[in-house]
Order: sequence, then structure tokens, then C-alpha cells
Amino acid sequence: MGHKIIATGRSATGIPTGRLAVWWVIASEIVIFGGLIATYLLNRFLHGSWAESAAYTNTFIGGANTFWLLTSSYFVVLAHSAAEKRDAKTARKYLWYTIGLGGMFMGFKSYEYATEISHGFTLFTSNFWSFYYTATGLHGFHVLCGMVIMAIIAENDIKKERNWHRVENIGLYWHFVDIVWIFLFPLLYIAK
Amino acid sequence: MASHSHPSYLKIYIMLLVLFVISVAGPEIADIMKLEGATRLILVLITAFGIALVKAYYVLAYFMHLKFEKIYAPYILLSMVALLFVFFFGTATDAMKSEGHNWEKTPIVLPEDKGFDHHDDHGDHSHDDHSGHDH
Amino acid sequence: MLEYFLPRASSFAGSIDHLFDLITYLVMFWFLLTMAFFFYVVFRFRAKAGQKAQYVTGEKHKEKMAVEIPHYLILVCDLVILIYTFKVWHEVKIDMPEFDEEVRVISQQWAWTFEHAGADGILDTDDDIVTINELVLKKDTQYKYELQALDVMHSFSIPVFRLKQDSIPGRNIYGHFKPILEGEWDIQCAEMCGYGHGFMPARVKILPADEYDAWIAANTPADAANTAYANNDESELKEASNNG
Amino acid sequence: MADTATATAVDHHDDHGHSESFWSKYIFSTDHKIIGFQYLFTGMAMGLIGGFFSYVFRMHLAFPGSEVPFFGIVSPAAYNSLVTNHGTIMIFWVAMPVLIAALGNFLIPLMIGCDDMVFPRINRLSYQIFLISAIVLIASFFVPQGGFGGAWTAYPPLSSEAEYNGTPFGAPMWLIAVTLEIVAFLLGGINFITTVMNARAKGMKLYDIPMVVWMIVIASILFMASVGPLVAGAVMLLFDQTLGTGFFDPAAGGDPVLWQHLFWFFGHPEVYVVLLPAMGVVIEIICTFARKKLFGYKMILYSSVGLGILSFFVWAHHQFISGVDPRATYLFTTTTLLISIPVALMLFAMIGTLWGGSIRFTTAMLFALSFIAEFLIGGVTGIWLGSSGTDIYLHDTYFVLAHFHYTFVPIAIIGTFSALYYWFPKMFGRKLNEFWGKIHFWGTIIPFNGIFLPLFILGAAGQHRRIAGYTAYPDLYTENFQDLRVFATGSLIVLILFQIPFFVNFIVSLKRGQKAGPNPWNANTLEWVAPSPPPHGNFGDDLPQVYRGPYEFSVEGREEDYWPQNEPDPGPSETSK
Repeated sequence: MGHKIIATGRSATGIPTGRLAVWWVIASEIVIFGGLIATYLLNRFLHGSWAESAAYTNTFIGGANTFWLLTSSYFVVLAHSAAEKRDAKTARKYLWYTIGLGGMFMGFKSYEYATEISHGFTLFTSNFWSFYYTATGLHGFHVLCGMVIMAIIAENDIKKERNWHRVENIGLYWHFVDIVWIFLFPLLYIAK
Repeated sequence: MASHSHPSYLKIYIMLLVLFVISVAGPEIADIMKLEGATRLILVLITAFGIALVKAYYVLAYFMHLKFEKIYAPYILLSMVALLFVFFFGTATDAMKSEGHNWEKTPIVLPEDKGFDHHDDHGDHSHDDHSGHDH
Repeated sequence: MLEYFLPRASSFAGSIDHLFDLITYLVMFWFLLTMAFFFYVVFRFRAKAGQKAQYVTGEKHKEKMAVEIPHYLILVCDLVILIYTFKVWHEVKIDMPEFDEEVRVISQQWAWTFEHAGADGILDTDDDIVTINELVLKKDTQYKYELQALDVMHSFSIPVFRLKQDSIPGRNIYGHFKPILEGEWDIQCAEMCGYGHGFMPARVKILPADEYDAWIAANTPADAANTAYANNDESELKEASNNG
Repeated sequence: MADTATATAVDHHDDHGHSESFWSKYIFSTDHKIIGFQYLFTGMAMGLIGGFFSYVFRMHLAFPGSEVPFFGIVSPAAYNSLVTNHGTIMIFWVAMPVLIAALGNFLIPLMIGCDDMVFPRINRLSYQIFLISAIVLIASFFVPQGGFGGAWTAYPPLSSEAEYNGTPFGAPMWLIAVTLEIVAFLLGGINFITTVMNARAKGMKLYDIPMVVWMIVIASILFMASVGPLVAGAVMLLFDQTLGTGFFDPAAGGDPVLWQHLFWFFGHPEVYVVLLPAMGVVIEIICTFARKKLFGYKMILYSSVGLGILSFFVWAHHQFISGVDPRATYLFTTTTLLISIPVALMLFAMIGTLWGGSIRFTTAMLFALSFIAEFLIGGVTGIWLGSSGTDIYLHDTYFVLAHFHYTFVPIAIIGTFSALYYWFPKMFGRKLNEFWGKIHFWGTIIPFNGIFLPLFILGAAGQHRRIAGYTAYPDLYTENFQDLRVFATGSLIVLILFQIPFFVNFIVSLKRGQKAGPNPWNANTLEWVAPSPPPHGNFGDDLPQVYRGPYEFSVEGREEDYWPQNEPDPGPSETSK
């Protein structure tokens, strides 16, 4: 890629291209997660007995995970603020805080999976648990992807003080992942 | 984008935490107040999903700066959500019901109806287990 | 138009055929008109030496109207079709008339099992007659059918009845028909159901009242316990379907 | 997003051609034109495979039980697998890559006047995922027990349980291939939408965007909005197939009909996803060769947007008799009949464009005109099927089959050919031979009608789709019907044979075709400003600027009958805008 693409720098809408693309990525993710949640809800309303299964999910761990994600959202916003001020050190710090909280999330998630499986609630126990593992697994996959991309941005771009806008873009994605969890949490943990 | 004035991120974050505590506490409050039936359901729904919506709004509006974004972005997201509602209600006529006009679903005995014990049968749920086994 | 290919053997076949004809007339009118206009335009405005095309934007009110007015007319035609469609749909799929006989249709890979109610007209009694790949019906009798699937989706289709209904595992689906012609025709499966999808033919036999009674008398199982339900005896069925 | 470059002023463009190896120039290039060609040729190769499949099962239907040349005896399993993969390939690996990805990649940056897509590397990634998906699909034919044979709709439980479908490896591979393809097109679609929203040439307002670009963008948005539930459903179905969960298993409390909803919520908008780009292509060609301004630009644009929105409200018309609640049908019949209005509006506007024109019958124009005529047949036959009353009888018959082939063949075959004949000079710098092009045209259109008109009759007579062994049905296995089947098969073989002139023409014209200048058809849109074929970076250092709409043909008071979008206004006195 020897030359810069002019197209990427253009902005007829007034939204920078990268951010516009992230909005579209989020739009497509909304329908993917929304489709999953809609099918879950259809089943949930049909099978009243799923409430009993939901009682076995660990609200404490789910709540802790919500807390990690909310806090990480806060940090990623701070990272964005720092990036706007072109403060590489602070931006990197907050990005790594976010990654750390994502790691906490994944750690709690693994512990939760391990306990549930050891109690006999596997992917195959019932359709509730199938949905539970599919939805949280898909979400966890997104968290993992976000962490990897964020690490790349922190070390590859921000350290070298370039591509500052990427902090905002990954932040948008991260907030979206947070929002998905905000909805998964009451669906799978609280509503009984 | 740089010139807009948004409230302090810390304030939003604290507000989100407060909302989060309420949403977790909802079912507990219902238990403490010994609510039953419809009132309990309404309380849980409001604390769980009403507050989830509020939280999502705050994250979207302030953390994601959607409030200060060009008008395209919120419209894109809203239209996607609207389509999901179309899908949900179009599908709900049969996927969400157990019987309808001239059709009915044959009753299914779900394994979890039988009451799971927390410390029962570790991991021996092979995949063909779900088709109606007894406990 | 459909009766040219297949007779109308059920009470509602005529309604569906009439709806088909109605749509054919309306659609053909518009289709031929549009095609004629299209070819006329293509022929008339072919490139000729020294003749320049006109500059028409299509944004003027008059030009818009030229396109819009036909569409209002199409909309009216749509409405006519719609109303008649609702009527037919209600007759075939919504309405459930008082029935005299009941029959249960069980589909599976790759055979049809028909449980006739037998002499007493009630299903799940000892005198039920179970047939495989052969549905025997009494002429001019209102039937109610109950459709089930044992494994995958199938579709119960009797072209001469103009009847089709998918069968879904985990659901009982009810419907009705009233045979009005004597004869013997095909029953097809209309939903992809695996290797043997193309090879699960069945026949519908419509008998006059006296012959039907004779058939009942001849086939009522002497000992109800021996009734071979298809779902208990799959291997035999698969063989039967392969032979059929 | 990982690919953005900061806004920079005009950089220098190297002429990349000489120093690069074959691999970096044609295989791992990020140039949007090369990626477009990759999609085009992959799509054409997959089209040959899909066409071969249709040849095999049509031969089997015409001469049941006899050995098909180049294939052998067609077993029921092979038959099901052939029809399933014919449908899947033609929609996901031919219509979509050629019409959206190939044309979109090639045309969008050229037509909106910029040097490349906004995310060239994501664009390349999109093609690579697409290629992998194609390879996975082809590989699925050769695994033990063969390829998936549960129809392209893949209704569970047939598709979810190997015990029922008999293809324990073919079915998951088919599903993985489809999902990968969807991911590829999501990436590509985001690229298209963002490019058109942000990277338009200076001066290009919304209503100055050529219609084909609009259509590709609307199609991409439709695809993105409709495919989400299917992706979620595909993950669930994949778990059902490979792990043994019970999302769609009635015995576990799942609902097989739910998959139908997930599928058709995507499946019906998908029809418009491929229709709209083909419509756009036809509009470009008609305007150019009728030397006419597009009749009602905004009307067409709004009706295509309306069509897109309405298409989300009609999906259950594929399920009228498939066990959904019969009362829901009232709503879906109404919306289905309503959707005829925007489509008819667009076709009428095309005919309105022809009115008063000066029509030049080039091969591209012939294909475009035949698109209108043939698609009209496909459109009107939809009324019988959209009306739930007649759909009870016609559902899953050959009538349906003929109906959607009368829409998909004009879209995927005729639309593609017209685009190729029209843009070939821009793609490769030379024109296709017009004489052989016309032979190819008549040899395609006449047999095409010969294949599918008889199938309408067979469908009205009650023959169902996907039936390998109709010889088992006495009502269907009659001499008259058999003659129709043989006629259809014969037409198909003629159709296939007449593609040979096209491929020869294509290859010969690459080297020996008549040299085309930058603007061989005297068209207005920006791609004709760039040299043919355009170099890497398209327009050189000066990206074009836009002064007017794309269809200013035969403007009164002008010498030439065309007025390129990038030509500055001569002065206030002469403008008629």
C-alpha cells in the first residue's frame, strides 16, 4: 500500500469515515444480537418454566460482570478524552485498564461457566441453557475481539502517536458490547 | 465534535452505577416486601428492563456521543431496532404460542420442569439427553 | 383454468379455481397492455438518423401522473384480488365446518399413514382403520383432518382437492375437506423431507357411500390390538414406500 | 476501521503496473477493480458449476432413470443435493458476488469519482472470506455421504439432524459456507455504504449519484438489516447440527417454524438485494442507449426505498401453508400484493424513459430491454403466489419455480450480461464483439423462455418442486407432461451451448477486441472520465468534480446529446438545468 487512499479521508456526511463504518458495524451487530435476543424472548414467553432455569444463573457473578463492563466503558471514554488531547500516555493507560477489566469479565465468565457445568447445566441441559451459553458465548467472543483490537491499537498506534481516531472507534464498539451485556444481564440473570 | 459540551463522564458513570444497583436490587426488594404475582412482576420488569433501557440510553447518548453525532447515526441504529420489532411481532403469532387457530403444539415435557438439584449428576448430560428424560 | 389439468374433487377446489381465473384475467390484462406498450415504445422510438431524443425529466406533475394513474388502477385490482383471496382463504383454512368424518394423517420419512375413524366415526377407538399410502374417503362427506409429522416437515398435498398443508413435528394441524368426485388421484409430499422426498407417493380414493361402507366393513380390524400403527413399525413402512 | 488513513492532501500515485508481481497485482491487490474482477470471475466459475447442476437434474427429469452424460445415474440423494446446491450457488455465489460485489467494487469508486474504496484492505479481506466460503461449499460435495440435500431453505429438523438428512458432514459445511459468505458480504456492504456516504466526488449531491450506485447501497443496507437474525439462527442451527442442542428440535421445546421465520425474514429481502442492483444496471444502460434522461429519478429512488422497507413485512408469504397461524396470512397477503406497486412503478419509469428516446439496439441494450420484458413475467406471476388463496394450490409447485426463475434469471443472468456488455470496454479497454453478442443474446433469451414457460404449465397441473421420482405419481407421469419436460431440458441445453459464443467472445475480445476510448458509449457518469481500463488510483491526480446529475442526455440547446457529469457549466446563458 504505497500510497494513501484519498477516498478514506473524504467525509461528505461530516462523520469521519472510520466512525461511520463503526456505526454500520454496530447496526449489523444490533440485528445479529437482536435476532438472538428476539428468538430467546419468543421461547421465554412460550415456556414459562424457563424462569426456574434462570433462577440457577448466578446473579452475583452476572452483576459483577456488569460492573466490570460499565467501569471499562468509563475508562474507554477517558481514553478517548485523552486521545483527543493527544495525550498518548494517559490514553494508553486507560486502554490497558479497559483491557484489564475485560480480562476480569472473561475471568468471572470462565469461573461461572465452570461452576455451572460442574453443577450439570451444560449447553445440552435444556434450551434455556443452550440460549444462555450461545448468547453469553457470542457476547464473550465480542469482548475478546474488542480486547485484542484494543491492545493492538494501544501498542501499535497510540504508542507511536498516530491514528488517534481509532481510540474513539474501538471505544464505540466497546460501548456497544457493554450495551449488549446491559440487556443480556436482566434477560438471563434478573428476570425470574 | 470537539466543541460540544457534554456533562462530566464521571457523573454519567456514577449514575450508571446507581441504576445498576437498583436493577440488581429489584427482585431482592420484591422478596423483602413479599410481593407476589402481578405487582412483583411489574416491579421486576421495571427494575430489570426499564432500567436497562435507561442505562443503554446513557451509554449511547453520552459515552458513545450519539447525542452530539450527526443525525444519520441514531437513525441507522433506530431503524435496525425497529426492524427487530417487526421480526418479533411477525414471528410471535406462532413461535411464541402453544396453540392457535386450527393448530396446537403437542405438549412437551421439558427436563427442567422436573426440578433440578443443584448438585445432581455432574456433567453426564449427553447431548441426546434433552428428549425427555426423567429425574 | 386449472380444471383443464385436474378435476375439482373437493368442495373448495372451485373457489380456488375461480380466484385463479380472476387473477389470470386481471393480471393478463395489465401484462398484455404493458407488453404491448413496451414493444410499441421500443419500436417507435428506435434511433433514426438526424432525430434527437426528447428531454423529459419525469419530474413534472403531468408526467408523474402518467405513471401514477395506472398504479392507482393496479391498486384497485389488487384490492379486488385481496378481497376474493380473503374469502377463499377463510373458506379453506380458517373456517372449520361441522364435520361428519375424521381422519388423521401422519407423515414420516417416507410414507403416509392414514388413520380412518372407522365405523363409529371417532378416532382412537378400536375400529380405526389404518392404511399406508392410501387414503380412502366417502364422497360428499365433510371431513376434518388432523395432520402430524413424526420426524421432519412434510407437506400434505392433494392437487385435485387444491389442498396443501405442511406438517410439522411437534404440532397438530387441523383442516377440512369435502370430496365431491369419485376417483383415484395422487397425494404428494410438497416439502423437502430427505432422500425419499421424491418417492413418497400416496393415493386418495374417493368412493360412493355404499362402496365406502363396504370398504369399512371389509377392513375393520377384528382384533384392535393388532392395529399396526406406523410409528411402531417404521422399517416395514420404509419398505412399503420403496415398493410404492 | 483498522484501515483508515488520516485525511491527507492529494498524494502522488505511482503507476503500479510495472514493478509488481502477478501475486501482488492480481491476487492480493487492494485495488477495488481487481477485487471486483476476482468477485466477477469467481462468480462466473460458480455460475458454471450451478449451471452444470441444473443440466444434470434437468436431464434426469427429462429422461428419468437413464444415465446423464458427464455425470451418470442420478440417485435421489444426488438429486436433492444438486437442486439444493444449485439454488444456494446461484443466489449466494453467483447473483450476490456478481451483481453486488463485482459491480459494486468495480463501479462505486469510479462512479462517485474517488480513487478506491474507503477500506481497501477490508475489501480484500471480504473477498478472501468469500473465496474460502466458496471452497468450503465445493468441498462439501466431496465429503463422505455427499453434499447437503435439504433444499436451500434448510428447514429443520431435516437440516439439523444427520439422522434425517443423511449428510453428517455436508450439512454443517453447507451452513458454514453460507455463514462465511454472509460475513464476507457484511464486510463488503459496510465498505460500499461508507464509501458512497463519505467519499463522493466534490459537488456530487445525493441526487447526482448514479442509480446503480444507489441501488447497490440500498441493497447492501437491506442485506445488512435482514441478515442479522439469520446469522443468529445459523449459529443455533450449527449448534443443533454439530453439538446436538435443541434450538429447533420440537422434542426439546424448540420450534422448527422459528427457523423458517429467521430464514425468510432474510430470504425475502434477499430477493430485493439482488433485484435492485440489476435494476440499477438496466437503468444506466437504458438511459445511455435511449439517449434520455431518466424518467422520474426521485420517484424511482423513493420507490426502491419503499420497496426495501416493505420487503421486511412480507416474509411470511413463503410460509402461508407451512403451519403458521392462518390468521397472520391476512396481513402478509396484503403487504405482498402492495409490494407489486413499487416494483411496477420502477418498471413503468423505465418504459417512461424509453418514451421519446432514440433507442440504439446494442447488445447491452437488448439485454436490458429483455430484462424489463422477462422480469415483468416474473413479477406478474408473483400475484398468483402472493394471493394466499391460490398459493394453497400453487405453493411449492413448478409454478413457483418458474416464477422465481423468471425473476432471478433476468436479475442474475440477463442483468449480469447487460452489465458485462456495457462495462466491458471500461473493464478491459476493448469492446466485446457486437455480432456474436447479438447471437448470444437471442440464443439466451429464446431458450430461457423455452425452459420456464412449460414449467408454468407443469406447475399449474400440480407437479411439485424437488421431486426426483415423479414417475411414481401416475397423475404426473403422462406423455404430454413428459413432452414438456423434455422440451424444457432441450431448451436448457441450447441455452448452455449458446454461452460458448459468449465465453469465446469474452476471451478473444480481451486481446483482439475493438479498442475503446475512455467513453465509447457517450455516457455521462464519472467512470467514463477515467481511461479504459482505469489505472490504479483511477483518475490520476485530479479527481473529477461533479456539476450535474448523471442522466443529462439530449439536453436542448446542446450540440452533443450527452453532458458528462464532470464537465463544468459553460456559462449561465446555456444551462438548462
